[in-house]
Amino acid sequence: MKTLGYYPGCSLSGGGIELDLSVRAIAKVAGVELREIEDWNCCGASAAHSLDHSLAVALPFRVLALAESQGLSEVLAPCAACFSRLKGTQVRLTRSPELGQRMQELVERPYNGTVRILNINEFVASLLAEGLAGKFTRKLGLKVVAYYGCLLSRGEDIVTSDDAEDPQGMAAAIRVAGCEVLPWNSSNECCGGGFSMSKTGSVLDLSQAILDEARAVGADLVVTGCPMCHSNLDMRQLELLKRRRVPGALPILYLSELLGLAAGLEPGALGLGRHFIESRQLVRGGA
Amino acid sequence: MMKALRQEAAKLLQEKRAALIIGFAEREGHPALFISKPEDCERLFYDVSCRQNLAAYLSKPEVSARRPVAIVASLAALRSLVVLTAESQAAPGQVLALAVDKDAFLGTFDVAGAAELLRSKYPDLGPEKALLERVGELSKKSVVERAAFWAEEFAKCTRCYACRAACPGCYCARCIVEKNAPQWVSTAALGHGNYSWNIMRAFHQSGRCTLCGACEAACPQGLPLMVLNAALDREALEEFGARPGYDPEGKPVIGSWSAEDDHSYMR
Amino acid sequence: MKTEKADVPTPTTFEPRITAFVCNWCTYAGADLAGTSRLQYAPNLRIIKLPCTGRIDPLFVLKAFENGADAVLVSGCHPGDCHYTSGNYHARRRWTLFRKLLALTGIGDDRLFFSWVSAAEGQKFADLVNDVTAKVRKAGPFQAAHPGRKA
Amino acid sequence: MARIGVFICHCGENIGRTVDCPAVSAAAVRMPGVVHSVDYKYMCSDPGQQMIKKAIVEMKLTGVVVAACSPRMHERTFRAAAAEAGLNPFLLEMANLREHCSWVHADKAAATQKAIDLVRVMVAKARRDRALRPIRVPVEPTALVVGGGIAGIQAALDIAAGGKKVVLVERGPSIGGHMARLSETFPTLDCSQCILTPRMVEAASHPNITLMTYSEVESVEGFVGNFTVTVRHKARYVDPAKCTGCGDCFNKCPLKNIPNEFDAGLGMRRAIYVPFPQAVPNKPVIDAAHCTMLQKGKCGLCAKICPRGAIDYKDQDSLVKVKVGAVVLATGFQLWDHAAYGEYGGGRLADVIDGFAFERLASASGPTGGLIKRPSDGKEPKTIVFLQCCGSRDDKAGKKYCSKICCMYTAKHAMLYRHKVHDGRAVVFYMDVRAAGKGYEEFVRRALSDDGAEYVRGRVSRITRKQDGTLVVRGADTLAGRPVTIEADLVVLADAVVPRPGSEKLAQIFGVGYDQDGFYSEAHPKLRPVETAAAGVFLAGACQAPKDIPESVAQASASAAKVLGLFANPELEREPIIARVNRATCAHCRACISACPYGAAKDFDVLDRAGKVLRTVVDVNEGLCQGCGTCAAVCRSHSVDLDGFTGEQIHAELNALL
Repeated sequence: MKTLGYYPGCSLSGGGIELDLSVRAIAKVAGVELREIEDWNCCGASAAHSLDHSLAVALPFRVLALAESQGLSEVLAPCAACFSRLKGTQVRLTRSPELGQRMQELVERPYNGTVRILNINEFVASLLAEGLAGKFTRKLGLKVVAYYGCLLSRGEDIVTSDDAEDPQGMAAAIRVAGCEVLPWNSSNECCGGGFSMSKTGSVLDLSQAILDEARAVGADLVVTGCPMCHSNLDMRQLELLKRRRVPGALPILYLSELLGLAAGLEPGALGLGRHFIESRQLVRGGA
Repeated sequence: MMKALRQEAAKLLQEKRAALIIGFAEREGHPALFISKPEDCERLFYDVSCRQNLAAYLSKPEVSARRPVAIVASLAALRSLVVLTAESQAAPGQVLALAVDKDAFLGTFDVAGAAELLRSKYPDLGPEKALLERVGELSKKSVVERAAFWAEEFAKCTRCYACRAACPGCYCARCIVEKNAPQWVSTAALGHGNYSWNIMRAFHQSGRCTLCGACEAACPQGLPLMVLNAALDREALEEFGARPGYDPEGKPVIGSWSAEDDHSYMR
Repeated sequence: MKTEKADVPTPTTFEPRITAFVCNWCTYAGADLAGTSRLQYAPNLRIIKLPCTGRIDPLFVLKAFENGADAVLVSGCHPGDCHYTSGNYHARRRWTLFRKLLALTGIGDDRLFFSWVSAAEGQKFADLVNDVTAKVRKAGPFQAAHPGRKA
Repeated sequence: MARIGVFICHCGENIGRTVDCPAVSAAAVRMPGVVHSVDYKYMCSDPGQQMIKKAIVEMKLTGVVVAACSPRMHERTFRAAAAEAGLNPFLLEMANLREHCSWVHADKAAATQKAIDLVRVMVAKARRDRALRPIRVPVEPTALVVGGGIAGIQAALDIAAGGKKVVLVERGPSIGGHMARLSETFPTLDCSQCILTPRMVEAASHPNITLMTYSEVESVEGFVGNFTVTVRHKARYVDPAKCTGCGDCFNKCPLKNIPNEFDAGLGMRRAIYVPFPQAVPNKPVIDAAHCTMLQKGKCGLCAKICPRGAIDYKDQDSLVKVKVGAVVLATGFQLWDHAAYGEYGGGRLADVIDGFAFERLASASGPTGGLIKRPSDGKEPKTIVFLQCCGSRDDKAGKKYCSKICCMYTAKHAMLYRHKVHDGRAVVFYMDVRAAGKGYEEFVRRALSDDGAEYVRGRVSRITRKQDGTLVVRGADTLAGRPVTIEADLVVLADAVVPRPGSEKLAQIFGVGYDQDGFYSEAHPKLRPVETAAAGVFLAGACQAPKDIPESVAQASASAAKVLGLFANPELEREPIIARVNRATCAHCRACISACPYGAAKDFDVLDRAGKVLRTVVDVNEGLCQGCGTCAAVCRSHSVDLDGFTGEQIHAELNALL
């Protein structure tokens, strides 16, 4: 049985708990063990790097050092922001050996840079390679737009498995899940990200544009991998509905949820009942 | 075994398939024996203590004048025969091998037959384990320690060139060490000349050496020459897939190339 | 100039002597380009120009060490770029074996350097010379006791 | 006894500033064999050369070392001077005190010491120089031109006009190249085909030119003056000798929907086709990959229709050897594939096209008859965005270099569009406008002022397609400092100019260098711009670097002049740097024969007077040997030596560094 290190981060125990539930569920279906890093700490997103550069690197450095000392050669960070912080730290360390020295002194732990960090798309791809598709039982037949946002498509040397300008990392998995991937223009447009609280108006504008485009191409739902994107498209959609800026509700699912559905799991077990926009009707008998 | 060897040799002479047989004598040190009469074949001897590589005689003018010639050939000497053929030093059809392996007589082979025998029955001849261990031990030492080791070893060299004389690969009409305009290798039996000589002797055999051990056996000072030969043999095998002495039409390792050759050490 | 404290040994700075065998078409021209670009590099290298790296006999390298070089650099055209189409490929094969032999007998890769420098790589040449010089400076003088050294 | 003269050049201050030239001179005169040493401001000047010549005569010098710039700069100059003074030119050596010393070192003491060492090395070499006689080889006065675009055609015509034979090899079924695809040409807007087709016809009918279309160079042997080139004639399946070019076959071929490469895929062709109506030769070929007869053995319609029985489905590739003395490479360019830019649709948006596609839309003989219609729905675009530097000047996803021609053809495109669609809007995004050429700046100005092209300085960040097919072009106007969004019907990307696929392989076949982008390297960027490092191989056109038509034609004519210069003498002089075998010591191990890249080392039988073979050794063919010296280095007994770089000389040079 393959074992992966698991870094849930704060989001997956809070607002993004559906991501945690569904990731664990599909890992189980694929027969992959997720071993949570013991004593993990905050990755520093989204605030640390705007306050203190040392802290912004030290926090992920400690996580990676723990993973290494616990014998985890691969670590899954399902939250796109966590992934970006962890992998970004890894990239910085390879670019500057002195930085590693400094961090080691600061954190009082060694880290030799041996941990490979996976984002949700890379994780799903590895599950497919392990034969996950063979375990799919439910025909979904949905029209899907894949929404990557920024953290799953961009970052020099961070997202190495995909094209920053034309990301495709979810497409294969969605197709294997029996869904059609619709071409659209907003796959890596900005959702407003961390301005959800401070500039809600801008976030509403940006999220609306994405939802409009998804609807225009005829999508049944939007699939994403990022808790921040999810919250902006899902939670803020309520506001858009209330102000009648969008004509109807459009479900927003995590990629792992979609695959969980394809694997025949119960929507509730995957966390579908916890979204602001109802999505359980996507599968027959789900609602 | 000895009986079969002697009978076969006598037959070759009787049938005029060979005008000269080169084998080993029984007496102390097992020197080479040159036989042209069938009745003398009774004097032929072979066991594993016969360390000379008789292929070395093939390029000597005294021998090539008396072709066709047959040699008593160990597996390494068979490989040498193939190498010499590839390097146009043994006229095909003029040289036969009375092949022996430890205590078995394998029969008479021409070059093509010898190559076929090697390829089918002995496809991966290489340095013995003990020899590779010697290479391995030396490789583990630091560069400075290795320099010191060889400084001590090469210091013993008296430049008698017995190693050269024993080697079938050393058939140059004029050895580089005897070229004096310019004199690249100092002939004085001193440090740097000894270093250059021993390094170049080994290097000139790279990709050609059949690991017969005749050079080391011939060295009166007991220099560990086979350590150098074995290290180069393994390197040529790993890097270029080179197995000298299996293909009578093979290209020389030094003197051919492949676009895929490693150059990770080049910047 | 005489110093008053003559009894205190002054640390003599070690200036490495590096002999370079380069081909005429690529590395020599690359060194020319470093010159026309006015790139500054360490003055420790002496070039012996040959038509091609294929011309370099390992004896040349041994002689350079024998004559007091602290390091030897061999440099020619990149694979595929040889003016003579394959001289550098022949050279590459030769060096693969020869460097192994030298390493085994006490001349390691802190003394013997190989590179491809094209006619367009003036910067690479300058960087290379600086880097090799720094490495040899760090490695120190090639030990006089080495068997390959003229006593 | 050697009598060496050493001449140290200050090169103005270039050497003198960092090297103490008088000190070098003083050191040189004490070197073994040196009888004369002098330093001077400019050795290459006339008085400098006179100084050398005078010393050679008066001091009875047997060798000369000029310590100055790189031998690549002035070795010929000084050797010629030595020859004029009666000294064999190969007895003169140069020490490189400028490029290898004064220009790269600042410390005067260290630089001077190095300069002395460099002089000592060259003195040691010069003492062992031997007089060499140039090797004379006959020249085959026929040229090979590879590539039948405008550069190749021009080179072939010029060489033919000079009275020499030319073999013109073209990969495609017709000559004409990219120029035949263009609508009108900048900066005069004259019709491209009108000026090109007469040249094509002339090339085909010229008695000195042999045309080989649908052919590729397979391999090359030999050397300058004496190349043997193997050309692969690809199977045409149509016998050109029988074919009259009537066109019945390609009018009847049932396969109508094969995208025509000539029309950038916008028009269709048949499986048997001529790429365009003015093709030369105007004889069809069968595209074997599409032809049903060749793929499945069914159909055969063209053979039935052909009145001359010219169709031969059993035709096969054939190899032809041609003997030539010189080669002109004119393999041209193609456009970079913008599919690498995901932000511009990753190549999936039908209405985002490249410059050639627009040329075909604008061409009167193109698939739309010269009407501007967008590929997706045939609608006439009312707004076109032109985007310059697409893939150029981008070292991340594209190419580092400027593609040079795009500024001009984009201005031309904008003008052509506005001439055809008067109410249309032409918006050009640019980084800079590089219009350095005769009449070029004026041309761009005309596009702006007379034809109303809107120029926006900035990059486009994203091109997306709305559901109704409109393209949304988002970018930045960096002069106004604000983002811009333009809704367009068609986007034309000025894709980077890149070499043709296979150009690197061809370069390796001919021994020509190429840069990291695959463009062929000239022998000297300024002084030998049409020659290559391979003697007798010249360059013309965009295979060397992005070029427009007048530049390509100029270079083609220049290479033709070089070829005719080479052919002016029946014999060629070559540097006598060749290998020699000492037959007395050669053991005939044949390692050198295996190693020689030119097949110059061969078996040689030493015969007695009766003609009986005494021994077999190795001999080197002077004509084939190029002087790399690989044979000398693989010879274990040093029975092979290389003139000009003898073992004795290298030994002496190394001892000079002791």
